Amino acid sequence: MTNSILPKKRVEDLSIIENRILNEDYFVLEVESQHPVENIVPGQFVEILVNDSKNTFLRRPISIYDVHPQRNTFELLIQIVGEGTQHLSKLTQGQKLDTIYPLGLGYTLSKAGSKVLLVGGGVGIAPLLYLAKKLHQNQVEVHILLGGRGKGNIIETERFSEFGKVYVSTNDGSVGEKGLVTEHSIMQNMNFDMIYSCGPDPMMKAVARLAFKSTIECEVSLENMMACGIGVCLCCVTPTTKGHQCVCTDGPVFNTRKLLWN
Amino acid sequence: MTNSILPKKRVEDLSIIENRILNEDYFVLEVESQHPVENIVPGQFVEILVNDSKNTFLRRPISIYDVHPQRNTFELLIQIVGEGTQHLSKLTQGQKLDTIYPLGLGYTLSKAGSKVLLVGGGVGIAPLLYLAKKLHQNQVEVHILLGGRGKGNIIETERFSEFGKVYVSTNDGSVGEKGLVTEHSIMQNMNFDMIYSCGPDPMMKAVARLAFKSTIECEVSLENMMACGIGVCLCCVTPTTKGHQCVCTDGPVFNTRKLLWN
Amino acid sequence: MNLKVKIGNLELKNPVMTASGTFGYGPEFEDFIDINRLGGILVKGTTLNHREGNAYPRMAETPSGMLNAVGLQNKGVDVFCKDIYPKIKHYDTSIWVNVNGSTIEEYIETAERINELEHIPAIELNISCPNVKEGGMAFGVSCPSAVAVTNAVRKVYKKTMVVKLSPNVTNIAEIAKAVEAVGADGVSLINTMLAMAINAETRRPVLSTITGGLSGPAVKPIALRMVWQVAQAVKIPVVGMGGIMNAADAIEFLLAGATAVQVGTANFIDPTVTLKILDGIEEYMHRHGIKDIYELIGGLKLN
Amino acid sequence: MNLKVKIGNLELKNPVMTASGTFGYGPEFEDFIDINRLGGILVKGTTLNHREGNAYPRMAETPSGMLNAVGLQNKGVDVFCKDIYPKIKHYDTSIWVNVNGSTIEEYIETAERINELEHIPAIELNISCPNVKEGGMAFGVSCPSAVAVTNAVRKVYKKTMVVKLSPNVTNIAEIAKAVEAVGADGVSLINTMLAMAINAETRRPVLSTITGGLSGPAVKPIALRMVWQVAQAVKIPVVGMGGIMNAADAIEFLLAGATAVQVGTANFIDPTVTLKILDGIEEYMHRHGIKDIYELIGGLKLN
Ligand SMILES: Cc1cc2nc3c(=O)[nH]c(=O)nc-3n(C[C@H](O)[C@H](O)[C@H](O)COP(=O)(O)OP(=O)(O)OC[C@H]3O[C@@H](n4cnc5c(N)ncnc54)[C@H](O)[C@@H]3O)c2cc1C
Ligand SMILES: Cc1cc2nc3c(=O)[nH]c(=O)nc-3n(C[C@H](O)[C@H](O)[C@H](O)COP(=O)(O)OP(=O)(O)OC[C@H]3O[C@@H](n4cnc5c(N)ncnc54)[C@H](O)[C@@H]3O)c2cc1C
Ligand SMILES: Cc1cc2nc3c(=O)[nH]c(=O)nc-3n(C[C@H](O)[C@H](O)[C@H](O)COP(=O)(O)O)c2cc1C
Ligand SMILES: Cc1cc2nc3c(=O)[nH]c(=O)nc-3n(C[C@H](O)[C@H](O)[C@H](O)COP(=O)(O)O)c2cc1C
Ligand code: FES
Ligand code: FES
Repeated sequence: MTNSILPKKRVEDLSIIENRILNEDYFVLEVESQHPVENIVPGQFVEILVNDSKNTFLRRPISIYDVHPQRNTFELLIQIVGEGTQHLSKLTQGQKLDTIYPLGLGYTLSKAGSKVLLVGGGVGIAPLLYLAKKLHQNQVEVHILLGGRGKGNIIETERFSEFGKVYVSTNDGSVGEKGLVTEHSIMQNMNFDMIYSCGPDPMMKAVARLAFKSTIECEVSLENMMACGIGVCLCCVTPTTKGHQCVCTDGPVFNTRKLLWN
Repeated sequence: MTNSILPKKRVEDLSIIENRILNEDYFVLEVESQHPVENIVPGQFVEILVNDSKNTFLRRPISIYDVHPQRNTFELLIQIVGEGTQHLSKLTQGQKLDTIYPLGLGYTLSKAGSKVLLVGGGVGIAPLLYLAKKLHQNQVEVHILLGGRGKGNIIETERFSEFGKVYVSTNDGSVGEKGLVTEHSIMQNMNFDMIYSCGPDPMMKAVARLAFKSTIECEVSLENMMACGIGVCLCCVTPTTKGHQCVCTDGPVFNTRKLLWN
Repeated sequence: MNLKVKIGNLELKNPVMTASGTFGYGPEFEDFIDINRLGGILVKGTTLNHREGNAYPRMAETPSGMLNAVGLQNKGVDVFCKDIYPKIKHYDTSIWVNVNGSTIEEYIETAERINELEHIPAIELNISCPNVKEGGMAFGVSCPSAVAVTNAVRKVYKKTMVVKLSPNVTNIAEIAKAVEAVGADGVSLINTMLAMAINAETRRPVLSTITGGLSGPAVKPIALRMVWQVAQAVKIPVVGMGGIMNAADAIEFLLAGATAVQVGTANFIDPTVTLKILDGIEEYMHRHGIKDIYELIGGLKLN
Repeated sequence: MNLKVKIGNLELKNPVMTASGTFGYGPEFEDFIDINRLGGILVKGTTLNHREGNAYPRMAETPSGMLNAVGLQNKGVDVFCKDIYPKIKHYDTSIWVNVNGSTIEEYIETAERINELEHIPAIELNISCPNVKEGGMAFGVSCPSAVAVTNAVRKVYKKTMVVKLSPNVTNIAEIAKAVEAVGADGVSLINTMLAMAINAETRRPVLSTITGGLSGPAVKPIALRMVWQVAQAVKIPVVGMGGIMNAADAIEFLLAGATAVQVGTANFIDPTVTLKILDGIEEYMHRHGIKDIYELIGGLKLN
């Protein structure tokens, strides 16, 4: 969504600095770049080639989780769901990650002094950490609601709490409030200037509905099946008020007003 | 060639006990089986599935290099020539090797008291070590001629010398006699009861011609492109006096009288 | 849980069969699996007379697949009846012979001999082999010739007759309908796709025959489309194959409309794969609460 | 070392082009490569009117390949001429437009507009898109309809015209000869193969359109065979494509008889791949002492 000049895209063999295993489902890869990473915008993503894996032909899109300009690295938070992510989970320090980055348009950063809510579901929290960090740096008051099925899906809350107040909700109530994110008490009093969200489609749609009712701007990051990630295959489209747009280059972040969600 | 009752074929995830790197081109994998290996016949081979490799779809045939019934392991001597063997070279102790074995008909073991010559070229020495061991156990007088392009291709001579007298020849003369194996001095006085060979086709053909001239029986192990290794795809055929025969099940060892060579 | 399927008058104990030319005659797999658990086996392509097949090299590995140019090497139908049949007739599974010919007369004569074998309940009429100079695929790429062979063999072959179709055509459904009209009890598809491999370094074709037949997972999406098209077009059962490597693949073919599936190239990668596929289908049915395999057959959901 | 090749009246600086629908309009790759080094680029399939394309999902990953069902999404030829052409006309490479239509009239009108663009020296007449309901592949699977479109467009389009053929046919060489006879300056092949993917768990087709087009290395052996067959059959240049991932693949197509090659799906895996292929061809020629690319074109050695 952002209109700032975006950093140049490149294909690079990034060095893996660390593979931090969070639990059996999630891990965080920190990778080092040979080029400046500070201009990466929250909400942008990378496309990773999974080497040494028989059944992954296309690259895998993964959000940029956090950026560390001082050591010129960035992090990726990944959930193991299939052969590609399974292979990535086994990578170790010193190995290379064949990556195209940074891709897509990121979130619009709110102005200093505003108060915003970030709503993440499952691994959809990934693009929100760097967003929270940037907003916090910009003097924005950040509230973060992290949702998941159960305890095992609520991860990295300490990282988020560096940049704002963290709320948790789980479907089974094993941690935080019980229920859907939209049922969380923080959602009952919608005095935010902006809502940012990323997670499963039904969750984002419910959040967008609530935001719409309260006439709050809402930006969501979509996940679509991508072949190229650079806007040329036209596979990753989503219907918008301007017709089919590519999630990889016109998004992944969209203002929900633009999406044909009721 | 042997008519003894062959061990049952099986698919098994063998455990890698050791990956011994000989030099940049060759390595030896020692693998442990859950089943008795002592009935494996010299000249038999295995078919290996190369996991985690994008461009190897079919299994790779590899000869059985040596067998250790005491610790129920066997060894494979492998030359790195392409993606499959490259991947295998990176395996380490404790990893698994998805293997179909033992396959094919092996060499005919000569009678005690006879005098035989084994001629191996390049990685073709692989099936000859276990053959030399078995012959030596059978009180056969074993002479072994190992040939290669240069010093780097002459490997494992000490292993062979446990079971017989070793001679070496290289094309560039960097070690042993200079020239082709058929030009080696031992080949000038052909007083053997049997010749066994494995190596590049032109080498085996030259050896077979010399053997034929001296009316010595000669068995060679052929290498053909294989899809199945178990005699069902009919891809690996070689023309014989009995028509097309499968290298994987009618061989890989053939008496050269049966082959339509010269 | 019902796994039984019917093709013509024939009942298979389950829909998992082996594909011709990839399973030998069966005994080659006795070390690996209990053959009697299979729904059926297709023996190697058989011709009237002994055939030496094509010259070596006959094989090339390709991305997620392989080319072959075997060219129907076999000892001829008489040797099959005399030497091979006695060794396999006791199998408690459905043994089909894949029948081939260079001329219609050869097809007829071969089918007549097979008709006499008590424990062979069906033939697969192969009008789609891309690796022989005469006959083979030539019969399978036009309706008139496909009809001619099918019609002629139908007159002499009294048991279940399935016609194996070529994927190297513009409209496979049309050919399926044509052979259905002249008495095929079923159609099986796909045979291999005509293809080619070149060695850039030597600047030569990899196969002695220049072109060969492509099989394996690479062709699966094409095979699945063809099975879907044919299943829409005909009333007789469809036997689906092409790149099936696991239970999920097999279920995809069933959903597209196949009554049974054949597993080919996968046998080379894992000689136990057929039973893993059978177990996987059962596990899937269990997990999804499916009582009868016929709930899966043609069960693709469209909105 | 000569890398220049001729197609019609047109000279390409080298035989490495990009395939339509996989390279956008060019600017998308400016971050990654120097576009001016390419032999040519094919812009996205263009139609007379704006097209929204098919509904999402439009893509499925398959073994060594992918399915797409984009359905010629584009803004129409007028937007191309007005908004896109000015941004790319300065490229120092040969820019071809891939022309599509639902009717012959639409093909004609689109080609007429493109004919007026000074810096577009050629069109690729796409009679082989499998992903549109009307027109598209329907034109490319029979000789009469292929001839009708080619003939009609030939009358209005004066520059180099290459016809893009469908692989979903029984005899591709026949169709190539037919379009050659009515004035095509070249043929390009293959477009994607009609195929299908099913999600066994949901029991639904993966694509919104049920079937889609298969591309990538999976189809390479089929594409290579077709290029070989067509190159034997016609005198006009053949542009080869289908699964080219590296220089060795490209050289195989040249040896089979292609005068130029197009790189498609590989651009998704590695946006710099086209220049790696170009460098690889040069390195190969150097290593083999080949002075002129024409020594490779059709240079397959048969005994
Ligand atoms: C812009 C974008 C950003 C993403 N960011 C992250 C992230 O930060 N962390 C993370 O863990 N995941 C992220 N994803 C999802 C991630 O791309 C998929 O989980 C991954 O590609 C699955 O690969 P695989 O080989 O493990 O699974 P596969 O075996 O390919 O698929 C397993 C399951 O995941 C589904 N799937 C596959 N690819 C996608 C896709 N592109 N989008 C949605 N579902 C898919 C399949 O339908 C299947 O059900 C993102 C996706 C997009 C489009
Ligand atoms: C019965 C038998 C026993 C063998 N024993 C051994 C052994 O003990 N040690 C060993 O190192 N190698 C052995 N080989 C050869 C070995 O199978 C090949 O080197 C291996 O398959 C190459 O795999 P790759 O993926 O590394 O190379 P690829 O990338 O597949 O091929 C690289 C090169 O090797 C050639 N090649 C590939 N497969 C074969 C094959 N089956 N036969 C001949 N050439 C081939 C290719 O044409 C190509 O030029 C044996 C082959 C056979 C048939
Ligand atoms: C080595 C080989 C030999 C084959 N021989 C025959 C044959 O004799 N008769 C026949 O109808 N099909 C033959 N086929 C085709 C297979 O039966 C099957 O149709 C094809 O391989 C597609 O299935 P798959 O991808 O599972 O292998 C052969 C295939 C291979 C790979
Ligand atoms: C996503 C996608 C979109 C495509 N769009 C077009 C198109 O608009 N016009 C066309 O002629 N071919 C189109 N094609 C086909 C390619 O140009 C090419 O013919 C085919 O993909 C085979 O080459 P490849 O295997 O290198 O991709 C498209 C292919 C893909 C994968
Ligand atoms: S993934 Fe190719 S256009 Fe978005
Ligand atoms: S490799 Fe299949 S028969 Fe020998």
